[in-house]
Amino acid sequence: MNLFIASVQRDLLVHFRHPSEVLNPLIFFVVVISLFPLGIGPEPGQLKEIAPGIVWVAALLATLMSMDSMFRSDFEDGSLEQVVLSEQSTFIFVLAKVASHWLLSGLPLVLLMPLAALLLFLDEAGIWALTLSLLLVSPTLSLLGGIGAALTVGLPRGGLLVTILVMPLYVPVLVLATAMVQAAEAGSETIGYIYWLLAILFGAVCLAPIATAAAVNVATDQ
Amino acid sequence: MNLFIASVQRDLLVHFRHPSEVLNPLIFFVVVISLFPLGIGPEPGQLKEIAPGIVWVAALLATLMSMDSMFRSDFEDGSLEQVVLSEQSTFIFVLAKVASHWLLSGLPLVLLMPLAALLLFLDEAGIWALTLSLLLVSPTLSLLGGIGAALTVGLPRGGLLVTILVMPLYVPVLVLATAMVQAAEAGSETIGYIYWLLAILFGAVCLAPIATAAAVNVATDQ
Amino acid sequence: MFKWFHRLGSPKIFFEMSGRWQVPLLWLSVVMLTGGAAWALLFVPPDYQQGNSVRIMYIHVPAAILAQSGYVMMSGAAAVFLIWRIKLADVAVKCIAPLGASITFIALLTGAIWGKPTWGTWWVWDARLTSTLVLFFLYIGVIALRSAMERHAGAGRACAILALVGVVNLPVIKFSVEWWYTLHQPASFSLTEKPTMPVEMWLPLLVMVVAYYLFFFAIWIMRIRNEILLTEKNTDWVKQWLATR
Amino acid sequence: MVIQMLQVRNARCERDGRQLFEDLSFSLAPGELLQVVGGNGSGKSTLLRALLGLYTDCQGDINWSLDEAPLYLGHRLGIKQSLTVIENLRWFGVLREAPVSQDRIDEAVYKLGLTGFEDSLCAHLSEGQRKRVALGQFLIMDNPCWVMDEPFSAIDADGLSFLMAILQEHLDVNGGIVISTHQPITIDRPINTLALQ
Amino acid sequence: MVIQMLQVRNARCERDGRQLFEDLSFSLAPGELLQVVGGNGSGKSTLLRALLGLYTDCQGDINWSLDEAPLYLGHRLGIKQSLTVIENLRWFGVLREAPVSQDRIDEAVYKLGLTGFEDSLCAHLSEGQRKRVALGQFLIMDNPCWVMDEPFSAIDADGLSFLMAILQEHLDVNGGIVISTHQPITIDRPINTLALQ
Ligand code: HEM
Ligand SMILES: Nc1ncnc2c1ncn2[C@@H]1O[C@H](COP(=O)(O)OP(=O)(O)OP(=O)(O)O)[C@@H](O)[C@H]1O
Ligand SMILES: Nc1ncnc2c1ncn2[C@@H]1O[C@H](COP(=O)(O)OP(=O)(O)OP(=O)(O)O)[C@@H](O)[C@H]1O
Ligand SMILES: [Mg+2]
Ligand SMILES: [Mg+2]
Repeated sequence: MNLFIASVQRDLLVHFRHPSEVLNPLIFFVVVISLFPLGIGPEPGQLKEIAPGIVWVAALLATLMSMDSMFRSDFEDGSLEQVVLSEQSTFIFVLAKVASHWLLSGLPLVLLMPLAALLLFLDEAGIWALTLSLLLVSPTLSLLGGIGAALTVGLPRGGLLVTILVMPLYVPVLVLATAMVQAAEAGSETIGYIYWLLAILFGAVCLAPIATAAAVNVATDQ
Repeated sequence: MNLFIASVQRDLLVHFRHPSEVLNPLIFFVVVISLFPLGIGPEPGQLKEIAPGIVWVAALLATLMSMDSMFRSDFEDGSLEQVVLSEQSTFIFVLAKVASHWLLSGLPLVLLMPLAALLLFLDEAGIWALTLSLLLVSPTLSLLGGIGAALTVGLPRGGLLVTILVMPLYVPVLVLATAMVQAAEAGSETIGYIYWLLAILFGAVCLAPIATAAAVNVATDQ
Repeated sequence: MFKWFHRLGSPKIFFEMSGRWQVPLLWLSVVMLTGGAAWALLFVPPDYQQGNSVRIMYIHVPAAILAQSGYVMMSGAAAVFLIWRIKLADVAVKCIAPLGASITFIALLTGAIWGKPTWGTWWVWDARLTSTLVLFFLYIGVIALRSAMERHAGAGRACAILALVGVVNLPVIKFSVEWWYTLHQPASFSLTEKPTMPVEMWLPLLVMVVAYYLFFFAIWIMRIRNEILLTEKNTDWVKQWLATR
Repeated sequence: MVIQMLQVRNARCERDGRQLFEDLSFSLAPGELLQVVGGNGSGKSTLLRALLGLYTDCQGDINWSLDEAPLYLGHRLGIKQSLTVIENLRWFGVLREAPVSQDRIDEAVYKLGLTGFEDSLCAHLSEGQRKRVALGQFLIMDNPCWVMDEPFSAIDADGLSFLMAILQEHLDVNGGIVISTHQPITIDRPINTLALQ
Repeated sequence: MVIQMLQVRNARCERDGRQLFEDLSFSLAPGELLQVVGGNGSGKSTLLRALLGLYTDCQGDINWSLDEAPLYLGHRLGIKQSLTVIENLRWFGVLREAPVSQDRIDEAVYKLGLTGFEDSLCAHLSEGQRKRVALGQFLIMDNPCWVMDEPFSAIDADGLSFLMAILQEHLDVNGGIVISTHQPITIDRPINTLALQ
């Protein structure tokens, strides 16, 4: 537990050394979102229809872009092998890494979501459903992404590979989340979706770090 | 000139050592494209309408994802400072780097484009315009992206920052390219756009490497 | 001429000279701002079409104009820094970027507020709006790069390069976006043509534009002076100057 | 009979089709220093990592009998560039669940010759200073066994004699050391050497 | 009067608010070796980089009079992990526009003790072997001036005596060398030392 707290603290410290790093995922998110109208054409009606999709994809990409760095710097400077050596639970360490990743790239997106949705002309029900779904889903994204990040940490350029490995894992969550938003926009019940997303989150918390810890052990074996 | 050829050869060699690296941008591209129908909903009519935008954004993101690594490994292992020291033109070296980046991540996308467009129910005129526009634009994307990559190469995690720096530079090309595709789909003349894109490409070839070379010099100064 | 230029490039001389200008500049701009605002709010007749919402113009238009010339000034300073390596020019770039971003943000915000009553929506993906948004991103890029490179010796040069690249790109953006816009949007609310305004609307606007510029310069100079004090805090002249306070 | 800290029997390792070592048997008792010597590429680092379980592609029996895992300094130093000297030292303590007092850290910083750099980011240190930070882990914790892979490289002459002194001290309190180095070790103690190749 | 390869006047450098060196004036003539000595963090690497123009935040006059830029070995070795030994050596040749024959490369590989590793990726070499590859640039090219930042670290005893021999050889053909190291240099020639701090 000590390790968990200290590790999250350490990651936050490293990030807040460059305060811009904290804002970067947000700016990235806004920039990507404003890119879509440029690519698709500026008609408000059309934009509104596909807005949940756009916002989702942008959030996903922001998460993925920062995913590769979850273990990379620790691997390259040798911190990761020190952790493996220390006989402390790698599970806890991995969980801490995921937690700080979420704090630094998931949570800010959740907070920014309402603004982003406004830019794309979404209405109120949609905005709340979107924000709630992102809140439920983003920890899962970090947890699953961690597996990919740990698997590719020893490779020279992991970025794209992480995406490829992790994307199939993201599909069910993405499908559920957009279905939930569409249900909310149509005015129907969303509680079922919420339970499902919570169940997936719970499963991911219990299982994903096991896989990630195993991958970390493989990465340092060289 | 010798440096140009040798440098491109070297980059290709490094990449083909891990053949998966060559496929990664392609797989990423396909994964992102197939993600949209999941996020947006699968109605063919709607998809077809926004298809050029989606394909464009996916191509852009694939380019951006690989952008950060353009100079990073050379910086970290000290190759970059050897280049700066060598009294050979950094301009040529930078141009070679951009060229190999394009060969490895731009060109494959151009070749894959027709397939991707089919996936999204685009019609023939659209497909050709899309492929042509990507062919004209992707070198510009690599050239402009190089500036961002060189500016951020000394920083611990460049990925997101590169996107933020480079995206505003991408706007004109993106706008022109999608306008061109829409013009082609509407059956109108596209030659004006082609000239424009060529002119921008030409300007970028002449100017962007100057900025990139200057940024490389800044990065190695430490 | 060049000698004078170099002299002004010395932080100490700039600090002394700007010390004399700073206060009058600030006062003049504040007086003009309040005067212009009072004129615009109280005395200008409401527009026959837009009613009172037209008064936002007196905040919006000067901000929009200044947003663009701010970027030009920033890249001018960046060029001076890259070519002559005058440290003060770097300080100027550093100090103007957040100012420029703020004024651009004001232009975006007031535009959006104005858009609601006149166009019925906060935002459209129109040519001018889009290019202003991109301008905002360009400023943000310079700020983000600066703060990411905080402790790097090369931060100044890197930001200068980026600022210059941005200024080359700016006209291209305007042009392309305008073209794109004219292809897709009906020209119902074109901003490109200058409205034929009566003099009593036009004159206060001029006052406001000048006031904005003066205020902008005043703040810019103040920020530069602060920065100089921080970076030169170990020099004798700063210690002397502080002692006289 | 002394209880050995480490007992290795018939270790054998092959890498990239080249035999690095074979039939290697040795042991480490408390108070002993084992120096692994050999030319570049003879397999010293590989052996040390194999001992620690950081490289598992070796055959043979490796048995530790320790309460606390050994401390390790490898070619990758394990310090973070964007943390300060103090923060890095604290992190070593957290990893080993060792309660490290501020006094002990201050003392270590002083001994390492890093006074004045306590709050410098490690990215802003020189090569040798960074190495010194990594060596700090041996000063702030009391684990009985040390595994050191070329601890002397990049260290200046003063640092060298200081390092010899702390090696000696550690042996004096019955610690065990496995070390690989290209430079001679000048301590007042018998040195076991294990030559590779 | 000899024409100096390098002439430095009143070099001064400050980093992070600390004065590293001041009023440094020296020169390097053909056939001379200048050894920069000083403790960890005294500014040796900074000085060498400043000489080469890789660090520009120093004051003072630095004048080279050379036809070919000096060769440099720094803390960052400048070799690519995913290229083989031979490919890396060739790349050094390309960078310096030096026509390097296959024979010369083979000879260098042999001298460096890397026979059998010609086609190994540098990622699969040991620390010392990688350093040897980087040292290879001095064997395959004839640039008159060498700037070496701690070339001996990670190198074994055999490698050390070989390095001394090539330093000597280079001086014999009127080359100039600026070198920083913590280990003594044992050559048959007068050594100029420049002590920092
Ligand atoms: C977020 C929304 C908006 C943005 C980003 C924006 C941006 C701009 C820009 C960049 C300019 C050009 C300044 C120059 O001449 O250099 C401008 C001028 C102007 N804007 Fe806006 N604008 C917005 C909304 C509006 C709205 C809603 C109106 C009123 C219907 C409006 C009316 C004007 C007028 C009258 C001018 C002066 C035109 C001229 O003198 O050339 N703007 N705006
Ligand atoms: N990137 C940097 N940013 C800020 N300060 C630095 C940086 N690199 C080094 N320094 C500072 O400059 C000083 C000199 O560093 P330098 O690397 O030149 O030392 P050195 O003599 O080569 O030491 P060593 O023997 O350890 O290699 C150090 O005190 C260090 O704190
Ligand atoms: N990651 C790797 N993959 C494949 N082979 C490797 C790898 N690392 C090292 N080797 C091979 O294993 C051998 C031993 O390497 P090791 O690093 O153990 O040598 P060392 O004795 O520590 O050398 P040095 O004195 O240079 O540090 C080398 O010949 C090298 O080619
Ligand atoms: Mg080794
Ligand atoms: Mg050094």
